[in-house]
Amino acid sequence: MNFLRPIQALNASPTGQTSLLEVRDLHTHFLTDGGTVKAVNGVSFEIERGERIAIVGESGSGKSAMAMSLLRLLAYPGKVVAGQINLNGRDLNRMSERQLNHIRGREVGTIFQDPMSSLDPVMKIADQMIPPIMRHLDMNSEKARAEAIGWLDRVGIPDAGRRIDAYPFEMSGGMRQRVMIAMALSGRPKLMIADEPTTALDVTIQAQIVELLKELTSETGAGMIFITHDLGLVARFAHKVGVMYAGKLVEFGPVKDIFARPCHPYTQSLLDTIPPVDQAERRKLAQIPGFPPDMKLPLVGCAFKDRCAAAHERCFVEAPDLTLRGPGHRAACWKPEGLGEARRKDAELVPPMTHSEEDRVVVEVFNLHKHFTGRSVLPWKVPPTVRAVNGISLNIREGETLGIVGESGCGKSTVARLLLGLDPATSGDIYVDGMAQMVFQDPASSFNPKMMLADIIQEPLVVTGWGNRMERAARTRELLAQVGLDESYMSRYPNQLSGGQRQRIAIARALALKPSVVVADEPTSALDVSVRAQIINLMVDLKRQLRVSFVFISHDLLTVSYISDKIAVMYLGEVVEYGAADEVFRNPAHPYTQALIAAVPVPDPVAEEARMKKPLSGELPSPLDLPSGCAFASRCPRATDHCRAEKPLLQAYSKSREAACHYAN
Amino acid sequence: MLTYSLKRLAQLFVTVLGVVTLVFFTMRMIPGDPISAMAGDNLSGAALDQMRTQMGLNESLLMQYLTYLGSLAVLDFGNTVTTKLPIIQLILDALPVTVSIAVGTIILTVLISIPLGTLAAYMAHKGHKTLDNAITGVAMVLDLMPSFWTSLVCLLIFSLALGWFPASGTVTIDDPVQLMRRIALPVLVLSMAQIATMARITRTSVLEVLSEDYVRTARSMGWSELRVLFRHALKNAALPIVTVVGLSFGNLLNGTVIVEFIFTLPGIGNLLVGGINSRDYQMVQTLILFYALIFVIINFATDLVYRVFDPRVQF
Amino acid sequence: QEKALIVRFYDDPAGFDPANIFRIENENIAFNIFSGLTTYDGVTGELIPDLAESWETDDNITWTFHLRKGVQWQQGYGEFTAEDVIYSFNRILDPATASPYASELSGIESMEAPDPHTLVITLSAANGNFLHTVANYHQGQIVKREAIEAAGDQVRWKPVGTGPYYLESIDVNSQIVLKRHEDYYKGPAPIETLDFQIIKDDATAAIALRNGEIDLLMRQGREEQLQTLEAEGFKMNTVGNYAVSLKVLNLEDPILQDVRVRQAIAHAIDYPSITAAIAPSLQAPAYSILLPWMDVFSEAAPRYEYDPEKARALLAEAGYADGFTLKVLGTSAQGVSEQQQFEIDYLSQVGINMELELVDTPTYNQRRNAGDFMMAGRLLPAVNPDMILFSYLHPDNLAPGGLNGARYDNPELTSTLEAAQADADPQTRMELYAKVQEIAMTDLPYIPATASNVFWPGKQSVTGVNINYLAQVNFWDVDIED
Amino acid sequence: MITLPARRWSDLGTLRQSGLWRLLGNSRIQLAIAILGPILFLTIFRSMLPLPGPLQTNLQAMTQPPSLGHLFGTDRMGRDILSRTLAGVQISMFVGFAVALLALVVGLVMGTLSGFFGGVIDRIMMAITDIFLAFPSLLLAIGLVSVLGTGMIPVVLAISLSDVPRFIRLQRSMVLSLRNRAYIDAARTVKASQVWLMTRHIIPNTIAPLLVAASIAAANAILVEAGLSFLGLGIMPPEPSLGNLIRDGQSYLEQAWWISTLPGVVILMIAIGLHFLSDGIRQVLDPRSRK
Ligand SMILES: Nc1ncnc2c1ncn2[C@@H]1O[C@H](COP(=O)(O)OP(=O)(O)OP(=O)(O)O)[C@@H](O)[C@H]1O
Ligand SMILES: Nc1ncnc2c1ncn2[C@@H]1O[C@H](COP(=O)(O)OP(=O)(O)OP(=O)(O)O)[C@@H](O)[C@H]1O
Ligand SMILES: [Mg+2]
Ligand SMILES: [Mg+2]
Repeated sequence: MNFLRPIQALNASPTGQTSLLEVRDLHTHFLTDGGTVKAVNGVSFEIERGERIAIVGESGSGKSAMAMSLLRLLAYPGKVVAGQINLNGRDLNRMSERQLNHIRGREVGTIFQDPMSSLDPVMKIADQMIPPIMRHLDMNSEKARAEAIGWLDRVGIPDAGRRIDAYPFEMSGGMRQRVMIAMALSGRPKLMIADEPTTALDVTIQAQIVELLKELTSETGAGMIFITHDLGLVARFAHKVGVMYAGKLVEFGPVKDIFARPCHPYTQSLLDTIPPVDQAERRKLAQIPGFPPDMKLPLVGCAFKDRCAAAHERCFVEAPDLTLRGPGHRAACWKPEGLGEARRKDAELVPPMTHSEEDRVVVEVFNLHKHFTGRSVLPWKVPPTVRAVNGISLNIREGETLGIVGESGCGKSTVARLLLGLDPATSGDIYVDGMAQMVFQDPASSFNPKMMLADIIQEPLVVTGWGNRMERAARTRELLAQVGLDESYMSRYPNQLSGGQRQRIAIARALALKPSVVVADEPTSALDVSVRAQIINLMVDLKRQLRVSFVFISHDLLTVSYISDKIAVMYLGEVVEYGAADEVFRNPAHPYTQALIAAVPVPDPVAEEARMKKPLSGELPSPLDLPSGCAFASRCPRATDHCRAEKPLLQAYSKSREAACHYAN
Repeated sequence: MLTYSLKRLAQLFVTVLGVVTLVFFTMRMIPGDPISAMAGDNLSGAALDQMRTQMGLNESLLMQYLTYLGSLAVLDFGNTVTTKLPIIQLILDALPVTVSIAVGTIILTVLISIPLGTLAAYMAHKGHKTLDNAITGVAMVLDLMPSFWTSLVCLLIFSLALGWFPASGTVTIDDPVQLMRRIALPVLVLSMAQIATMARITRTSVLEVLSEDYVRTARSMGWSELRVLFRHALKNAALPIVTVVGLSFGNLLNGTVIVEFIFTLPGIGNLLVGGINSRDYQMVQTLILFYALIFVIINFATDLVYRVFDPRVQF
Repeated sequence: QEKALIVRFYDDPAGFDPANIFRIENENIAFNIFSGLTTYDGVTGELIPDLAESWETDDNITWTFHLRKGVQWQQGYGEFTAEDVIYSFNRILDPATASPYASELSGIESMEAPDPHTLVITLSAANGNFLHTVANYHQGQIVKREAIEAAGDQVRWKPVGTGPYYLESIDVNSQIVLKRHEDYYKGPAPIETLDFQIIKDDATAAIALRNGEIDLLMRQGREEQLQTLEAEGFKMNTVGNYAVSLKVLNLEDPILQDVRVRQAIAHAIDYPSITAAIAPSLQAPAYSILLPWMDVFSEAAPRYEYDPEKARALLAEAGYADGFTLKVLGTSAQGVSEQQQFEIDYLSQVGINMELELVDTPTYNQRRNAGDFMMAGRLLPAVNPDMILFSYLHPDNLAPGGLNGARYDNPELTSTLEAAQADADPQTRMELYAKVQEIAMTDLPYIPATASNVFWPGKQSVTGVNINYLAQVNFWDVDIED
Repeated sequence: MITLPARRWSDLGTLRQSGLWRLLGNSRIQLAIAILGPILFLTIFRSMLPLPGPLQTNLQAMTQPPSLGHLFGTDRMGRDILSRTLAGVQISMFVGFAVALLALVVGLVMGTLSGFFGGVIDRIMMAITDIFLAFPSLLLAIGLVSVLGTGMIPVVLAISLSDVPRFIRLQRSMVLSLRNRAYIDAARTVKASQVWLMTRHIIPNTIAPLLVAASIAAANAILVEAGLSFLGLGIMPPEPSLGNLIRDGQSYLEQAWWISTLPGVVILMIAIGLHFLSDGIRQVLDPRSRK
């Protein structure tokens, strides 16, 4: 079998034509006080010119470490200890810092994850962009400035000639990421390295950025390494995929091949953790049990063995190498099929919950407003007012899950806080039958780090004087069991838990007082894909078992539509579409919903290719001065003067749906 | 900007009034008054009492306070008790000396501690702990020596043994060379105590900045370490440093008291100690008023500088 | 080549108006600017003529002074006359001047100037020590009416006198410059300029001297610095026994009322050993309320040598065999001084528990003046023995009005003292004074502890630094040799 | 994502993970203990050492350089400097700790109230701290010492008076940033009382940085006391504080260096020890240093 040749032989291709970048057996270590973290542990791959490679993998699997190793941008105590990094035939790893500085920015451009912190906050864009251009392209400052403006223009910064003299803080996150891209491209690099360039952005902006990157790299013919954990993005964007696990590439190959025929059990599980699109019945999401190995400890055998359903004796003694599984498709697993039959084994069907009109309404919200008014020292100045929530009405029945989606800043969290009574409403009514409890986005800050988990879970009980010590302890054990944690966790502290475990504890705490509704504000956004699936499964189970109602807030439309019975789409403090989840997702009525859904990448390269990509242009207007007409008019492809003049009200669109658009029908 | 200034002005007013009131009543709570302080061994009680009545120290406290506020309102700061000289004149004469010590100290401190702190931070960032520890260690030892002790040691070394600087001699701002020679040692002594703090702050803030994403961005654009350190890191780290410089300027006015005494410098610390010892109410009140004003103004200036350095802060 | 002398001045100047002058360092400046009718010889300490060439009195009541002719005021204020003396004394006596020294001159009944160079002063009572009162010190310093009036409320900074130096400029924070008075009646002083530099810290001052930055230290109060300076060959100009530091015992205290207790205390403490241990240069033991160099000093007065046995016996006699607690008022400025520690040690050996009450200096002054203490201390620098005896022992001066902090009132002593002051016959006078001292040292309202020595270390080239018993130097005598 | 070493220690877990254990495991804190431990030990048990009393004078052994008989030498009154230094350590440490404690407690209470409730209380508190901060601390100290007389208590009060406003500010700023944490919101959803929020959620999370500040304040107080001693306002002789020992010996620097230098070295060691302590606490509590 020709394609089972070992990879080394493959790399030394006799054609003589070298790849753009060829990484061979890269090892990167972090020499910490507690031991050596082998973050990258023998990674080899190559990129051809104009090729886009996506690297996916769990958090901590060494993606960033690998990418940063390429240009030796690792912070102390990180160190590239071995390997070759041949860029156009020259080994970057053997270059001096000074030589490397001629490569950085000129031959290889880099884009980082967080646009908010990746630009120097006290320097104008011009001062950050122009000097590198002058240096790399040997231009005088005037030409460099023109060049910089040109790039800013290219990445879609309106009024680039003026904006170049702005400070980063004067721009939104999306704009800053565009600036980053412009900066990275301005040296006309042959290779781009992008470490999660869109993770911190809204879906709509994310879609814009991805399209932009795609367009610009194919235009300049640059190769690209693109790190992400969003498989949807991979499907939309990449030519090839590398899957990393515990510092190694476990699977590498053309994107369609990998999505269609994943060979490594990890890749297979990963793909199965994603809520399926367009499936009539809901199945439980796949879960990857356990934790990745501690990369400080020596590893015997396959790194994935402990979490692999198909692991056998050989996996425990010998680590598999990458072997060819198809043209350009390699995987590192002893089993040719990976999980094979074991795959999808536990993907049991989730029986749909029955809802009826007789179900008790537990939450009713009517014409809710929340305005944040600033303070003005000068009495004659009108204080600025943010209308965060601007007249919304909702209701939730017992056992029902309401999903709220919308771009950042549209007021989702504010609604949640109002529901919980954490902030007083400016006007409007909130009626909650029983008690509302909350699960927060950031598992790290939702717990008092000084409290033991038992105390955290019990806190609501203690505060409300529920039961005696024994009863409370019993209830705590019960709750831990409900969220699938062991009793031994009771005496731990929050920092001793993983993100997923923490979120379970948060759910346990929220359930302690048997609330009628649990409000979960982005409960999974901070979690890894595999862990996210666990939490979603848990919530689905709980709502069935306990018949609690959930309010599920997220900007991840796939997840929301998977878990919710009803969806409310918010835009600038208002609900623009409201109705049954399946219906809204499959057949969005409001142009904004349509745009949101179009922006969501689906983890299926074939489907992605077929999808119409018309990313929403522009950004959210300032909530400080809302337009008088339809708030969405400024970004709506179908907006008319009528829209701009008159505000559409939320009206029945179908039996189970309402939409706020003049042209919804 | 207008709003901001108005707010600061109101704040300044409240603070200064509070300080003035506090000092007024503290001074009068302290046992002894100007007359009893003046009394040496050879003055009898009767003679002193006569003087006391003459000076009107027997009016009610409230009356004295109101009178004082009244005179403040017309910017009349009065004369000293013992020497009957206009207080404002004395302060204005002494102020340049103290201010030059303070400014000199700040300059020396900044010149030494910022490169030192930056170097330490860079070393720490690169994992070279030994040099980092050595720098912080030396700075700390300097910091922890009482200034009256180091003052004398400096005098013995630089003045007596080496003869570089005089231990005495008149000081005026009219003669800058003499001024420099006279304040060199005090500035050195005071800087010792400041350098450690400032270097530590610099180290911490530079270190923090060095692990910021934008530093990595700059490096990814091909800039050398040095340029990254000075163009990006230091500029961003400047914010906390500026704040500390401002604060320490305020504290320095305090610190000059001891060195002014030992190095016989006619600054306001000297006036303050003299004023307190002679229970010269008017003198102490006025001095404290000045201290408070300087302090508040420096805070204000620090704030302004901060805003200049950081475009993100809006007025 | 002009001669200039740089002298250390050790505190902030407080002004030089004779009517309102305080503290020795200021008095020293005034001493060189002004003159009195008499003055003190720097070497012998004797009273010698100054503006008065001679004087006569028969009864110590009427004093006739023959004034020196041709004495010129500084800064062109013309010639000195008797009218100036009358003006000066009246100014002190004028309540509007509020001079604390008014009482010194209150004995003056009348003053007349038959001619510009003769002055007749009549006292209300005989005063054998009147020449001290009119000496070049405080109230005795003669000022010029025109200069005083021109100065307005800045008299203290615009002194005009007839002395060897005049004030050229002053910066109250750092420097006082005196220039010699070219028309001084004894002829111009050898040194043109006296530049007083304020250096407060003793250690710094010593370094400045060793560095050659200054020529003469007005005072050096630290034993260890004196030793260093002496070892390095500086001239240790000094005057011994310039003032006695006394323990003031409050006689209204039920315990201290008993003379045996007071004597026991005196016997219990070994001041010679203490001074030898802690400040052999700066201090000497004192045995009397007056100092040996004073003309009226009596050797016959009782002395209290160190004798713990006797102290214990006296205490037992007084009924305090088990001792008692002696509360001592002190200033907190220096904490418990080394001397006080020794005192505590010595007293504890005879069973007296000395308890220190430390308060800050102004409070200390206030309480001490009010007589609000059991035992306190006082140091009264004076050349005039009457100044000491009257202040401490006369009932007119009882605290809080006066310095008689012991509240001592012995009619026998009072009458003897008054007689001594009034008596014109030197022989009887001396006997009366001896009796006063004997009574005082027997009753022991004040226990002499130590006498202070004053040092003005300077360069060897600076000569003529003669410190008088007021701890002052007449700079007319001072010269710089090459 | 995170492997949990604690799993193996589950029964020992609480102890292992308790603050104390982590503190003791920190190298800086071990260093601090290594420096401060012996000094404190000698100080506490100094009465058992063969040393003359700190106040015991000896006119036969005046101003002697360090020797076997007097390890730190003697002063002008023949007192043993080692003995005095140890007694001084006791007094200075007391001053240091008392100042730190006072600043800590007052700062904690006032800062918490101010930061948590905000509004008028906060504004008044901020105005007051502003005033105290604008007041030269030396004058505050001099004033207080003058009112209350010299001695331990006035010195402690005088020094802490300028530390307290700083602590209030520090605590307030931390409370402000904690006030909006999600776990506070979580407690508020079950109507937890204000007292509960402050005592269970806010204070436990601010105490650590305050402790760091307190150990710096303690070291600083020892030095400020020395400065006050120099001006005659600190702990009064013959009671030895490290400050007045240095002051006393300072003028003999040329003749008898040991009188001030050796106590000075001890101050330095204490201050360095406290510095390591604060650094250690900081390190242990820094979330970034945690596993
Ligand atoms: N500065 C550091 N010191 C010690 N270990 C580090 C450091 N930075 C990263 N590591 C370790 O190196 C490993 C790889 O980290 P890396 O940041 O490359 O992961 P990643 O795949 O990019 O994860 P994420 O998706 O969270 O960005 C992890 O185990 C991490 O704990
Ligand atoms: N306390 C507040 N004071 C002033 N404005 C606020 C406050 N809280 C929220 N806002 C504003 O209200 C608007 C809605 O904020 P909210 O946090 O509800 O958005 P969100 O939809 O949850 O966004 P995200 O997806 O980023 O969490 C935003 O413009 C925000 O700036
Ligand atoms: Mg990463
Ligand atoms: Mg939100």
